[in-house]
This record gives sequence, C-alpha cells and structure tokens, in this order.
Amino acid sequence: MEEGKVFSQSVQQSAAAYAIIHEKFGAAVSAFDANETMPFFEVLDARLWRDIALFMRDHAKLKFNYMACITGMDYQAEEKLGIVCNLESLSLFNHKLAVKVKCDRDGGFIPSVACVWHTANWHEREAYDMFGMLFTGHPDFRRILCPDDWEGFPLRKDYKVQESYHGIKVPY
Amino acid sequence: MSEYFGNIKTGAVTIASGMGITLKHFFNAIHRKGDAGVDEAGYFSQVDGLCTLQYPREVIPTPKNGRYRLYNNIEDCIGCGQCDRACPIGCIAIETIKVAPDDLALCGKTSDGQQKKFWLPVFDIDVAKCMTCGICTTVCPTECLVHTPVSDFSEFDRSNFIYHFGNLSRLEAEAKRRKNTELQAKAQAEKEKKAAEALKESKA
Amino acid sequence: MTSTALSQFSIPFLMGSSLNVWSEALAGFNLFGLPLGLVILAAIPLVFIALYSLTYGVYGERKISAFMQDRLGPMEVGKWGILQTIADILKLLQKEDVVPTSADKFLFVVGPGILFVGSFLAYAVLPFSPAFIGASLNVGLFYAIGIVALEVVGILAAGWGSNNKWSLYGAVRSVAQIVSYEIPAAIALLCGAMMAGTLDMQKIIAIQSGSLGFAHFFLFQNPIAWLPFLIYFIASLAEVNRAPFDIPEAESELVAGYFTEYSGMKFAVIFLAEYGSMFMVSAIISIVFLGGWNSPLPNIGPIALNDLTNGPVWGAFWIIMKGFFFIFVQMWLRWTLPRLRVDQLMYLCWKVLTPFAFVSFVLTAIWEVYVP
Amino acid sequence: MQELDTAGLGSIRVTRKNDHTVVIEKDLATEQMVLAMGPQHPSTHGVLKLECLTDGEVITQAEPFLGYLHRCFEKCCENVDYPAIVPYTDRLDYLAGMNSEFAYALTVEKLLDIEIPRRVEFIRVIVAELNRIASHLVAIGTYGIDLGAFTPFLFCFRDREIILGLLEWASGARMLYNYIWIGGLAYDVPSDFLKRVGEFVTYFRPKAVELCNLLTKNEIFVKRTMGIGIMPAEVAINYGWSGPMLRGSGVKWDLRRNDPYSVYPELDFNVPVPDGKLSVVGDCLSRHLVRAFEMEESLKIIEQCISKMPATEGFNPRSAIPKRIRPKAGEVYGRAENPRGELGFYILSDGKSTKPLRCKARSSCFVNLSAMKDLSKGQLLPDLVAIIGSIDIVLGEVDR
Repeated sequence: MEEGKVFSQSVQQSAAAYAIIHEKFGAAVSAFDANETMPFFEVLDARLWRDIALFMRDHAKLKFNYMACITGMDYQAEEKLGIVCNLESLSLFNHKLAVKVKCDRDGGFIPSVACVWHTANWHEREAYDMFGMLFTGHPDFRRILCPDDWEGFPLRKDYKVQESYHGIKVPY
Repeated sequence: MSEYFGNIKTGAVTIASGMGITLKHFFNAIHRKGDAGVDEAGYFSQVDGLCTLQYPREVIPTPKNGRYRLYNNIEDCIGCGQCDRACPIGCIAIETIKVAPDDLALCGKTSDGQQKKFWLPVFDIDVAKCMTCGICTTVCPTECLVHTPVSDFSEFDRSNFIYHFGNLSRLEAEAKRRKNTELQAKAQAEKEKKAAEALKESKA
Repeated sequence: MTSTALSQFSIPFLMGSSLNVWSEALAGFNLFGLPLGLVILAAIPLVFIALYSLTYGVYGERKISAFMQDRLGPMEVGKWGILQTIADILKLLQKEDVVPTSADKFLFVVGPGILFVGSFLAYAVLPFSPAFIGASLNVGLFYAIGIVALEVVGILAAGWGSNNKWSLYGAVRSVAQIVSYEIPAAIALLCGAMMAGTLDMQKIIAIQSGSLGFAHFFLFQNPIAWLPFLIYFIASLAEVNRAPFDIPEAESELVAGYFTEYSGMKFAVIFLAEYGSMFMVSAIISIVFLGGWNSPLPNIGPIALNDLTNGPVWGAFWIIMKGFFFIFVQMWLRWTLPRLRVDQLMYLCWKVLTPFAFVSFVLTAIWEVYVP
Repeated sequence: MQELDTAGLGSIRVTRKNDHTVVIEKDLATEQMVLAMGPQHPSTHGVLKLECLTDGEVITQAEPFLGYLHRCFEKCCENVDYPAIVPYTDRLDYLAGMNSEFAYALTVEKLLDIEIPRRVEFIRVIVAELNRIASHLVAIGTYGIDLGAFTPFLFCFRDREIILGLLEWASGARMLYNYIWIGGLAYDVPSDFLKRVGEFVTYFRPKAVELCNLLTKNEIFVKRTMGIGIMPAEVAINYGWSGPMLRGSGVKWDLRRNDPYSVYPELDFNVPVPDGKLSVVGDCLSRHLVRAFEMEESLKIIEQCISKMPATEGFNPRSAIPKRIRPKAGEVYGRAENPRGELGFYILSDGKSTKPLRCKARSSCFVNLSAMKDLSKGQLLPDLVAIIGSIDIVLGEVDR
C-alpha cells in the first residue's frame, strides 16, 4: 500500500486479508491492487489456485465462505483468458476480496474450485461455455447455457457467429 | 396420542377458517369493483368486489403517460437521426435528402420556428422489434417522436408492424435527389473552373 | 319405470297439494291407450341428469369458483355465459380425436367408456321421488357402493392405455386412492343402513319421512350420526377424485394425470363422468343421512308444511336440491384447499377415517340396540 | 439355499427350512424410469428441464438443464452503451424490473462516483420495494398453485395489479420500466403518487393477513411444505444462496442491511429469519414465511420513505445524469438485494469507449437453482414440485 491515500474501511479489511495470503503464498500471489471499487489480487501461478482457495476458505482469520460469482474474461491484448472471483466472508469478518486467475488462450487450464465452493460448479461451466478455458477436476464439465454441439465460444472478442445450426439460420 | 388429535384439530380449524374466507368472497360477489384507473383520486374508495374487466367492451385504464404505441409528428421532425443512433435495437430507419438552398421556404419550419434542412422520404419504425424503452423519445430534440398510451396495436400481418412516417412519395423523392445531384454537379464544375483559373493565374 | 312401482308407492303420497294434483292428472293421461303421462313423468329426472351433469354442473363450477376468487367467470357466450358449456362441448366435438400411436388402442378407447358408464350406473338405483326409481332393488345401497369401484378399472385402462409416464403415475395413484377410500365410505354407509334396517333405498327414505320433517332424518335421529356423515363425505370426495384429493389428475405435478393424452370427445366424456359421479355421491349422502325426497319442513300445528311439500314431483325437487347443496360444498372445498400428497392421503384414510368409522359403527350399533 | 435363475432380473433365493417351511427372498432389480420434467411443464416456473431418475414415486436424482431462455445478455451489453443497457436489465428478472435496474444503476454510479439527489434515492427505494412486494406476490401465488390451492393465486394477482398500475403511472410501463437511469430517474413521480401509495399500503395490510390465513396457516399447506427440502446454513452459504433462500436457512444476511446502499441505512426495518417455532429452519415453509414477512417489512419501508421524502420544488430527475456516460478505466462489482437474492453486476470499462468492455450479471436464481441436484435426492415427486416452488426461480434471470 504505497501511497498514503486513506482508503475506506472495507478496502483496509481486504488489504489485511491479502497480507495473510501474501505471507503464506509469497511469490505465487501478485501485489494487492487497492482500488476503491473492487480491491483484488492476481494468482500468478494458476496451478496453486485451488490451494489458495482452500486456504482462504478455511483460515481462521480469513473464512471466505461465500463466493459471489466467477466472471470469465477475455484479455485479448495479453492473448489470455481469465476468471475474476468475488469472494466474501459472510456474517464472520464481513470482508470482501476479488481474485484473478489467468490462463493462455488456447487449451489453457485453471484448476476447478467446485470442490471448495459449490457455487463455482455452475459458474465454471458457464465460463467454459462462454470463453472456452478448461477447468481441471470439475465434477460434471460440459456446456450449461448453449447447446452441447455449439461451435465456438460466444463471448470471446474474436467470435464469429456460425452460419447455421442444424439448418437454422443463426445470424439475426 | 395427543399429537394425533392435535393434528386433526388444527387441520379442522385451519380448513374451516380458509373456507370462511372463500365463502365471504362468494357472498361478496354481488358487487363489481369500478374500472377507475390508479391515477384517479377515488381508486381506493371503490367497493371491494369482482375485479374482472371484460376487455374488449370495458377498456383497461392506462395513465396518460403510458409508453405504448410510437407516433412521430413528421412535420416537426428535422431528420437529425439522434433517435436512430440512440435506439439499442436499431429498429428506426431514416433516409434524408438535403434540401436545395432555393426551396428552403418550401420545406417549411418546425412548430417552434426551427428551419428544416432535410426532406424525409423514409422514416420507418419496426414496432415488432421495438421494446418501448422510450430512449428515442428522450433524445429527440424537437420531441416529435412520442409514445401514445394506446396499448392495443396488434396486427394480423407482420409487415403492418413497420410504421411509415415519411412524408415524401417516391416520385417526389426521385425529383429531389435528381435536383441535388445536378446542384452538386454544377458546384463541382464551378469548383474545377475556379481551380483551373487559379492554376492559370499561378502559371501566368 | 314400471307402472307397478308407481302404484306401489305413489298412491299414499298423491293426496294433498296442487303439485300432486297436477302430477296425478299427468299420470292418468293416456293417448290411444299408451300411458304417455307416465313416460313424461319418468323423463323429467332423466332430462335433469343429462341437463345437469352434462352442462350446468360444469357451468356452476366455473361460476362458483369465479365468485370465490373475485372473478366474473364466463360471460361471453350467452347472457351470463350460460351457453358456455354447450360451446365447450361443441368445441370438443369438432376437435380431432387423437389416439397416440404408441398407445394401446383398445384400452385407450375403452377407458373413458368404462369411466362414464361406471359413474352413471349408480343412477339406476337412486330414488328420485317416491314415484320414480330406476330399479327398486332391495340391495340398492350395496349396489351403489359396489358400482363405484368400476371407475377404478376405467381410470387404470385410460392411464395405462395412453402409454405416457404422467398418465401411468396418475392411474396408479388413483387405484390406490379409490380402492382404499371405499372402506371408510362403506362402513359409514353401513351405519346409515343399520339405522334404517334395510338396504333398499326407497325404504331407507320412507323410514325417514314423517310430519316433523328434518327431525326424522337419520342425521338427527342418532347423536353419533354426524360422525359417519362426515366420514362418508370426506371419503366420497376421495372416491370421485375431488378437492384436496385430486391427486390422480394433479394439474401442477402430473400435467393432467390419467387423461393427459385425451382430447376431443373422449376428454369430454371423462370430464362429465366426474360431474356425474359428483352428483351421484351427493345424492347417496343425502338419501342415507338427510332423508332423500322427504321435505325438511316440519308440520307446525295448523300449517301442514310437511304434507304440502311432499309428493312425487316435490320429492324430485328436494333430492336434487340436497344434491346441489353437497355439490356446492365439494366445489367450495376445491377452491379453498391445497392438494394432499399420496402418502398423507393414505395416512388420512387408514389412520384417521377408518378407525373413526369403526368407532361410529360400534356406537350406532349400541344406540340401535339399547335405545328403543 | 438355492439360487434361481431370473435371466438378469435380480435374484430369487429359496431356502428350505427343516420344518418344511420355504423362505423365498426376492429383490428384483426394478429399472429406474427417466422422467423428463421438461421445459414445458406446469410447475417449473418457466422453461427449465429437470431430468429425474425416478424409482416409483421417489426421485433418486434430478438434473436441471438450462439455456432454453438464453438471450446473450452479456454479449448485447458489449455492443450497447451504458444508458441503453438499462432496458436490458429489466428483462433479466422480469418480475422485479425496478430492482434489477436499481442494482445496475448503483454499479455504474460507483464507477462514475457522481452525487445523486436525495429525492431520487427515496423514489428509487419506494418503487423498488413496491416491485419487491409484487414479485413476492407472484412467488406466493404460484407456490399455492403448485400445491393445488388456486384461490390465493387470484387474490395475489388482484393486489399485484394495483402495484403494476402504480408503477405504470410513475414510469409509463407495467413490467419493463427503464425508469431508474444511471445518475437519476427518467421522470419525476406524478403529483399525488405518494398519497396513492400511502392509500395502497393501508389497503394491502388486511389483504396480506387474509392471504396468510387462507394459505400460510392452512394445515394441508403446512403439511406439504414443512420439513421438505431442508438446507442447513453452512451448506446454503457454500452454495452461494442469497436472499429469502439464505434467510430461510437461518442466516441473517440482507444486503440492504449488511452491505447498505442508497438510503437504506436511514430506514429501520428488521430482517425476518425463521426461528424454528413455525417451521423447521431451512425447509420450504420457512422460505415461504420469509417472503410473507418480508412483504410486511417492505410496507414499513415504503411508509418511512413517504414521510422522509424531500419536497419537489426545483427538482429535475435528470439533473445528476452526465451528458456522455464514459466511466474511468477500472472494474467494479456492485450488487443489490433483489426479491430473489443478490443481483450483482461486474463491469469492466476501459475508460475510452461509452460501451462496457465486459458486463456480467451475477443472477440469484442461477445460483439458488444450482443446489437443486442435491436438494432433490430421495424426495417424492410432489415434494420436488414443492421445492422448485420454494426456490422461486425466474428463468429469465437463470439463463440471462
């Protein structure tokens, strides 16, 4: 927390939580970005994401037991796909934190946290459905919103709509 | 054992109270609630009773600012295209022809005195796609595009959903376009002549 | 209707009020030696059955449910939507009669038939008035209880025949429900039969007639009689799949239960069989416990209300009015209560109704034997 | 002991005892029927397909299939600029249009950090709470129909019609309003709108009590819902449940109270949580009770807002709305308490364009429904209908 700018109370709580994580995982975790609207940090080594998640949920002073949502992201500039997870500790410490995990664009892997938070089950399926990043160790990994034999991943920036689906003209 | 009889007792009591309510409504069915709209003062002083409105004969009250059928008062429309750009769905199609300088008077002014600079041969709104969000009516500078509280505008044929507000027939539009192209050609010729003279002077 | 039936029972009741004079004159009316009057007299209840159960039962249910829910109900066809049911029947008539390809054709067609016949067979034994009874069996009540079970065969045939998972659920549920609710129903009616001492419907009603009107009805004769009355009413609801027990055709779970695949006239047949059996069950309860065609009005000194309002045509009026009252209560229950689950239904039958039915049976027996 | 051959239909064991009694043990393998409670079914509250493996009436597994109402909300948001997304957020949870707009407007206002006039805040709370009551009325009404009680549904929709009339009078549309804009409102409320809302509150209180007597207290309704679909508190949190579902499981968590936004901190209302007296904590009945009591709380909130409403002189609902909404580069996750739970928006903006780079809607029904697979194990078919009714899903928000 370089500048002396005074941050709101919630950001300070998130910073405290980040400190505990940083102290345990050190290099695998990027610097804490203390912006007002959504304080977050990035997991640099994606393979450790599941351990970090378990640590965040079970640590006595963290207790992030509520995952609000996982948002799939397409970072076209860096040629990467990624997810943004909003985590929160309900009715215990009341602090919030966001975590970003990135993987490369084609055939990228992110370890699934469906075993840590049940919410992640469907959110990860939706992220795969829309962006195409694979989640290893997901209990029931298939598309959730689009039909199973849909070509391409709709929310990618370079997505071209397929001409027809089972003979039905798709472009509107 | 007491739980067994307690079960039967609460069952009987609650069923009886439920039946009491429905019977009260049954005997209250001789009154019909009036068809006042919510915006009228006496709405809540109406008698409680059957509240069905028989739709085709009794009209369903809609407030004056209801956002339903779109209407464009084309005389006031200056053809700026703001509504077309603002519409999230893009269901408005406008074609404008620039008014030639000499028949500005013919084109006329809008109701608040603004001089209109475009003819509007085509102003189509595809009401089937429109989601009545009302954004076009808020961005319209002359407020000629408004929502009217007419909520029932169903059609038998899909093509009737495209409302044509353009006020030029095809022939007039052709005439105007030809005139514009001639004007442009003349202006073009003059510009070349002037450029050629300028060139000659610079050479001489 | 046999002329012996008329002579055997109507003579003592033909005396008295103008209505009786009118019906007696009609009875005596002969055309070229053909007893036309008797035919007309017999036609009245039959026309009533067709008119009621085919049209105005359905219209009544839609209007009553509308008034209970602050709605108008059908208003478009006819003055207050009176012709609505006729319009429905015409619509159903001209609908294509779809038989699903994978359905078992014979069962699919036979199901509604058995269902319709099963519910209308019991009308044969219902005494509509002292002068008119289809077949005056001396085991009328026993026949009525037995014939209701025929509906189960119809529902099972319809459910299994349409080869649809939802109908299978509906049919299997309805078998369990109707068969198990026969027992408390039969025992409750047995209490009534015990009070009357006979199973013949005409005699049961004749015993309940008297100048004090409603005081003679079995419901008021015996202090415990309200218990079998209540048990039979609840059990009869379950037998005709009505109100809290409409589990076989639970709209919200099984789409439409055993008649999911039916459309057109077959659907109309099933639908009207339900209304037919609704009236039949209400008629039985009013016969056994509320003195069928006897008028409830007592004779108060000089004003002989009871005698004034008794007689063959009055009798038909009274039994139909009592039937309509119970049909109103059935409809009233339907539009108030949610639906029971299948296991709760079984709990209610075996753990609540049947024990209470046995208790009431014993108490009625004690009452009949020891109290003169 | 002798094993009879049954050609793969299970085993029949015949044992002969010495006193010639014969014991036959049969456990025939009954096949499990796959029942598609398909997208077209009276009690799935929309186009949800539940593929149930049923063993007789008992359901061994019910797998939800989604996507029948997927309208690519997030792809549309990337091609339309900020104010034009507001009408799309109505169509997420079409039974609570105002609340969805409120959540979206809050999120973008966090990015813009502009100051909203107090009167706008109070009007927003009033219309949002009115919409909450309307949404709960639909939830309670359809829950009654799922269990077979038709009349409460009609009473609920008669009262909801009045609320729709009020919102139509304020915004111009009955269900999809486009009324709460980013930074203000589309129009000010008509002159005696507040008086009429006050009259509605006094009109609706006895009606809610009557509805409670007719449905909630009915013994058959209680028997059908008590002790069914029980979800303990920690598992509910782990599933990410929010709103009446989470409170039904005994967790006192309401975003209006725990993560306050707009003027909610100034209003006092309590958060109803079941205490196990009327119902088992975490079952279908307690979720229903939370919704019924929440309507009463919303009425209290509306009354307080009417009394605290600043005057209207010189008030322009669009005063705080910037000309071109072009938020600074950054990302935000804002959320609000919708009738069905937490509706959150994650918005990423690159600071240059007027269109969001990414706009994700975290829908409450999508998350509440994800617990369906485990909640329905071993339940009866009618109970499955009761559980779906208590989760109160709107497929517009599930599929987005």
